[in-house]
Amino acid sequence: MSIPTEKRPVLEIRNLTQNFGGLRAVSDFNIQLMPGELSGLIGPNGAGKTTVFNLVSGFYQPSEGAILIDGVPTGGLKPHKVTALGVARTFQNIRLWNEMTVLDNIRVAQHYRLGYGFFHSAVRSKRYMRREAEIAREAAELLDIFHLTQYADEFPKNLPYGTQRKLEIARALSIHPKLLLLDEPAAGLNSSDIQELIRLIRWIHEMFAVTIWMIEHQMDVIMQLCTRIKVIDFGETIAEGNPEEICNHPAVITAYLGDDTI
Amino acid sequence: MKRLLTTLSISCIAMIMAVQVIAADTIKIGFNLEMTGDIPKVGESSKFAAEMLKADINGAGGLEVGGKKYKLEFIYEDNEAKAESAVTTTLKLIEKDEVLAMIGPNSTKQAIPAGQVANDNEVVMISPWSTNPDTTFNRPWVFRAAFLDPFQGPMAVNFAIKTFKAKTSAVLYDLSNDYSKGLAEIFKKLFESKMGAGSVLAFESHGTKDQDFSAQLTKIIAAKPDFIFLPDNYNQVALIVKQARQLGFKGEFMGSDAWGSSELMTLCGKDCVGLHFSTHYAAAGATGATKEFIERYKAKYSYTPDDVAALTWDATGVVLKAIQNTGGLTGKLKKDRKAIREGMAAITSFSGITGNMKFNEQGDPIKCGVVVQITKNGEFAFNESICPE
Amino acid sequence: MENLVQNIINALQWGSFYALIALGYTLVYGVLTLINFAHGDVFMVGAYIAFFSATFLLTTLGLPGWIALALCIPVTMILTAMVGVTLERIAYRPLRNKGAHRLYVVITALMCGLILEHANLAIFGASRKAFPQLIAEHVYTIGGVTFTNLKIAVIATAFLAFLFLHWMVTRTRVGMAMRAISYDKFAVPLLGIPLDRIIVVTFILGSGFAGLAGLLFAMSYPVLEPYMGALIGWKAFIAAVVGGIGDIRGAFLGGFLLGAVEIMVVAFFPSTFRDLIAFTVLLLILTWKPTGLFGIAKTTKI
Amino acid sequence: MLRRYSVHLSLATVGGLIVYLAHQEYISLYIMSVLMFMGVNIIMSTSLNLVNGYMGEFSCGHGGFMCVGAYVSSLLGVWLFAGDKVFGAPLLNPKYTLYAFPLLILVGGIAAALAGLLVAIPSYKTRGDYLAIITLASNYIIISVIENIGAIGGSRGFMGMKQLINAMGKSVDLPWMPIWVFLFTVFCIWLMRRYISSTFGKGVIAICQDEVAAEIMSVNTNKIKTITFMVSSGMAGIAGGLFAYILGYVNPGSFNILKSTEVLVMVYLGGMGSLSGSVLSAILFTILLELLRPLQIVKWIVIPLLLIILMQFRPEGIMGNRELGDIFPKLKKFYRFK
Repeated sequence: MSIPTEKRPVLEIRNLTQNFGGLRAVSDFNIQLMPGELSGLIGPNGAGKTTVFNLVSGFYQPSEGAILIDGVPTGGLKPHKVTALGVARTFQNIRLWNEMTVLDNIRVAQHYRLGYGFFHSAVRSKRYMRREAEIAREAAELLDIFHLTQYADEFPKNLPYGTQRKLEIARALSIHPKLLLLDEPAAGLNSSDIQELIRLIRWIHEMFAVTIWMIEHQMDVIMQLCTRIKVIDFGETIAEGNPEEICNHPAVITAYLGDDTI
Repeated sequence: MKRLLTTLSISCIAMIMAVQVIAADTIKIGFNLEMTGDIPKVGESSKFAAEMLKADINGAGGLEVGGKKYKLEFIYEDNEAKAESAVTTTLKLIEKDEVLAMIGPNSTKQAIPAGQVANDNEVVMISPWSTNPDTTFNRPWVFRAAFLDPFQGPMAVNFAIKTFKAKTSAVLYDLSNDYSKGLAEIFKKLFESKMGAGSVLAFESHGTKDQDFSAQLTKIIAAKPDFIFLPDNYNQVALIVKQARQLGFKGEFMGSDAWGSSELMTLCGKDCVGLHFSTHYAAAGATGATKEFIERYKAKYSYTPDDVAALTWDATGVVLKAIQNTGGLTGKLKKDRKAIREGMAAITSFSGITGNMKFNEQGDPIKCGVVVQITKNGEFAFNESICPE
Repeated sequence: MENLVQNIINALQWGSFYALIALGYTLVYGVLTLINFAHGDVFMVGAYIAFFSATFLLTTLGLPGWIALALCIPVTMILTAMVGVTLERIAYRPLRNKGAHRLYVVITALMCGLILEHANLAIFGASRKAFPQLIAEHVYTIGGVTFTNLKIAVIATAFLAFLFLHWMVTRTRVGMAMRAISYDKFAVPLLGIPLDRIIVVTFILGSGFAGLAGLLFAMSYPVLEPYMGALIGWKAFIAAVVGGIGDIRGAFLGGFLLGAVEIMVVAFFPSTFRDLIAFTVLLLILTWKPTGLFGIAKTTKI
Repeated sequence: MLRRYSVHLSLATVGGLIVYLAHQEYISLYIMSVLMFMGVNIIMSTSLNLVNGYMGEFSCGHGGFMCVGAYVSSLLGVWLFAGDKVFGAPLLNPKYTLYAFPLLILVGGIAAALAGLLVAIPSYKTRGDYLAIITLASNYIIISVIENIGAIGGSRGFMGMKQLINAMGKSVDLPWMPIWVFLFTVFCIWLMRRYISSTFGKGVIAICQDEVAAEIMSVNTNKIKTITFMVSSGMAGIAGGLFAYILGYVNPGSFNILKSTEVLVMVYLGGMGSLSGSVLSAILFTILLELLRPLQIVKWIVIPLLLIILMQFRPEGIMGNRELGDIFPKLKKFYRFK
C-alpha cells in the first residue's frame, strides 16, 4: 500500500511564467490542486488558459517556474512522460484519431503502460498476448461504462459531436489519470448536450475519484461544477475563490465586460 | 472491383505464360540494349547498325551455314539501362526467344550481371562497348568487341607525351561512369610513372548528368596543365570543352573512344576542332569496308555512325562468323550454342570495320587502336595507329 | 582570390538556373501544396521549344540572331506555359476535384514528367540537339577572372524574374489572391476569388519561367536531350524546399545556395565528394531549420 | 483448426509448389527471375508503405537503404565465404554458406536499419516535404559514399556473390535464391503485419492522424518514429541484399532516385496504408513492366498513362487504405487482420 497522499497536492504550480518571443503568455502563475478537487480556470479569450494546460501537459517547457505532479517535477519531460505521471487531457477542438476505430482510440492511449516493445509485438510473446488481452478487456469495459460499446468499430469522424466529446473524455480517462485537464469540454455543444456533459463530469469525478481541472467559457458549467475557480487575464491571475466570490469580483467583471466606467 | 482484380490477375498470368512460336530456318540473335534510361543513344545506334547488317544479309538471301541459307531474325529488347532489367531481358532472350547468341548490353552496369546469366546458361554473349575487365573475366561464354582500358590508357599517355610534348596534365572524369573512372585512374597512374609523381596537376570528377563543370574547370585551369585528359561521353565533352574555352583555357584536350560520335561535332562545333582522341577507327579517310559502312549508315540514318554502331556491327559480324564456323546447325539449341562458343574461339582473325581482331582466352579482342584529330570539317582524321605489343 | 571570384561567378550562373526552376516549384506549391514533379520536364520541354523556334527563325526565316532571340523569348514562354496549363487541366485538376490525397496528385505529376520525357524520346529520337548560337559570345577577362556576356545575362535575368514575381505576388491583385489561397483554400472561393483561374495563372507563371530558364539553359549549355530536366528538376525542388517552399524569396535564395554549395565544394574539396558534402550540408540545414530558410514554422494550435 | 492455419498452409503450398516447379524446371529461369524481382519489389513497396502510408511521411529515398543492405550483405558474404581480389581467401568454409545466408541478409537489413537513423533522427523535428528532402539527401549521400570507396569498386560495382549461390547449391541441390526470396518476402510482410496490428504499432497510425494527440496520449512519438523508420529501411536493406544476390553484382547506380520513385509509384498505386494493396501493386507493376517490354520506348509512355488513368478512376489507389479482408469479407474467416 502506498503512503496516503491526502496532504500532497496532485498538481502544484509555482511561479509559472511563459514567454513567447517578447510576449508574456503566462506570468507568475501559482496553484495547488488537492486530490479530489474539481477546479476551474476561466478568463477572456487569449488570456493564456490553454497555454497553462499546455505547460502542465508538457507540450511547452516553462520559461520560469516549476510544475509538480504528485510531488514530481515535470521540468524537461516530454509530454508522453508527463502523461505517464498521471495527467490526461482533452482538447478545445476534439483531437481523436479519426480513421482508427473507437476501440483502437482507447487502446493506443495505453502506450504508457504497454510493457512490451517492437520485439514482443513481432514474436507475439506470452507477455504480448497477455498485455494485449488485458488492454482489449479494459478498453471494452471502459467503452461499456461510457455506453459507447455500440460504436466500438466505428470511426470517430462518423459519430455525433457530443459522442465524440464523450469519447475523448473516455480516452483521457483510460489512462487512469490522477489529474484530468478538460479544455473547454462544452464548446460546440447544444444546451441539452451541455446538461448531459455536466452530469457526465460530475459522475466521472465521483466514479473515478479523479482531480479535475477545467477551462470553460460556459459560465453555468463552471458554476455548477467547480468548487474553486481561478481567473486569469493577459497571463496574470486576477481572482481566485469559490463561484460566488468570482461572480461578484470587480476585477473579473472588468476583465469580461471591459472597463466601461464613464 | 472484385471482378476487375480477378480478371486482371488471371489475364496477366495467362499472358506471361504464353507459349512462344518457333520458326524454322531462321537464326535468332538477341540484342539486349539500352534504349531508354540514361543512354538511349547507345541503344539506338546499336539497333540501327544491327538493322543495317540484317537487311544486308537477308537481302542476300540469308546467312549460309554449312551449305544451308538461314534468314536472320534479330530480337531487340530494351533493358532500360537497369541492371535487374538486363538480367530478366537476358533470360527472356535465352529462354523465351531461344536466341542462339546475344549481343549487348553495352554499358558495364548492365553487361556484368547479364554476362553472368549468359555464362551460367551457356549462351554466347558479346558486349560491343563494355570496357570493364570483370565483364568477361573468367566467363568463357562472354566476349567483347571494344578494347580494354589498360590498352587505351597507355595510348593516350604515350601520344600526349610525344605529340603535345606535355610534362603535366589534368584529368576530368565522370565519377559514376565506371568506364570513365577506370580510364582516368589508369591514365593517372601511367602518366605519373612516366613524368614523375604529381605531374597530374588536377584529378577532378563530375556526375553523370551534370551540365555545369565550371567549378572543376576553374580548378583545373588554375593548375595550368599542359593538356586535359577527358575520358568522357561526347555529349559531356561538348559542354566541357565549350565551358573551358569560356573560362579562358586555350590548351589541348585529349579524349578517348567515347568521343567517337558524329554528334560530337554538331554539339561542340568549332571549339572542338583540332583536338585528338584515341578510338577504334578513323572515319575520315577510311577505306574499304569501313568507308562503305560509314557511307551507307550515313545515307540511311543521316548521321555518321559512332563507335557503338561500328562496334555493334563488328560484334554481330563476329557472332555470325562464329555461327558459320560451326559448319552447320542442328536445330538443337544447347548443342548449337555450344558449337557457336567453339566457333568464337576458333576465330583467328576477323577483319572488322574497327580493325582486325581476334580473341584472347578471356574473350577480349586483340586489336589496334588509332588516334584521330578533329578536322575543320568536323571529320575524324587518322593521326597515328597503335597496336598492342 | 581570383579563383574565389571566378567561382562566385560560376555559382551565380549555375544558381540562377536552380533559382528560376525553383521559382516555378514554389509558386505551384504555395497555391496548391502540390510538388509538381513534372516541372523539371516542363523545363526540358521549354528548352526544346526554344530549340525549334530558334532553328525555325534562324534557318527557315533567316533572321539575324538578336531578332530571333527577341522573338524566341516570348514564343518559348507562352508555349511552355501552355504545356504547364495543359498538364494542370487534364491531369491535376480532375484529380483534385475528386478530392484525392495530395500525394496522388504528386505521383500523377511524376507520371506526367515521365510521359514528357519519353514522348520526346519516341518522337525526336535519342540524338541530342545542338542549340544554335543566337548571339555572339564574348569572353571578358578582368584580373584573371573570366566571364561571358551570356553569363551576365543569365544572372541578370534570374534577378529580374525574381523581382517581377516578387512584385507580382506582393503588389498585384492576382498575387494577393495567390497568397490568400495558400493561407486558406476554403475561404478564398467564398470571397469571390475564382480559385481555378488563380491556379491557372500560377501554372502560367511557373511554367513560363521554366520556359525562360529552358531557353537560357539551352543557350548556356547547348546540348539538349530528353532527360536533361530530370536531375536539375529534382535539385531545384531540393533548393526550393531548403529555401522554405511556398516562399518566393526562399526559392530564389535556395537556388543560389544550392548552386553555391555545389560549386564551392568542388572548388575547395576533392570533387568526388561533391554530392556527399553538398547533401550533408543540406541535411544539416534542414535539421537545424526544420522548415527551411524562409519557411514559417507551422504552429500547431491546440 | 484447419481454418486457423489456412493462411500458413496455403503459403506453404504456394512456396513449395514454386520451389518444386523451379527445381523440376517447369518454370523457366526467365519467369523465375521476374518472380524474384517481384518479391524484392513487394518487400520494397510494403516497407515504404509503413512510412509513407501508415505514418504519413513522404520518404522518397528508399533506394538508398536498399543500397546499404545490398552492399553490406554482399561484402560480408563475399568476405566470409567466397573471397576475391579485395578480401583474399574466404574466412570460413563455403559449405556453411547455406546456414549463414539468412544471417547475411539480416545483417544487411540491420545495417540498413542503422542507416535509417539518418532520416529517423531529423524526423523528430522536421516533417512533411522538408523531411522528404532529407530522405532524398540521404539517398544521394549513401550512393556518394559508396562511389567514393574505391576498395569495394566504387562506381565499378562489386561482384562475387554468385559463388555463394553456387556453394549453397552444392550443399543441397535446390533453387536456393527463389526459396530465400519467397521466405524473406513472407517474413517481411508477416513482421510488418504483426507490428502494425499491435497496440504498440497502432501508435504509427496515431502519429499519422494526429501527432499532438498521440504524444499527449502517452505515445512516445520519437521512439515510434525511430522504430518505424528503422523497420522500414531495414526491410529495404533485406530487399537490397536479396536483389544483390539475385543479380550477383551490385552497382551504386542501381539504387538512385529512379529506383526510389519506382517504389513510390508502387506504394501510391496500391493505396496508402494498405499492406495488401502494396503487395498487389508490386505484383501488378512488375508484371506490367515485363509484359509491355516489347513496346520499348513507348512502354514508358504507356505505363505512366495507364497509371494516370487509373488514378483518375481510383484516386486513393487500388485498395485505398483497406486490406483484402475488407473487400472480400469472406476471407476474414480464414485470417484476421489484427
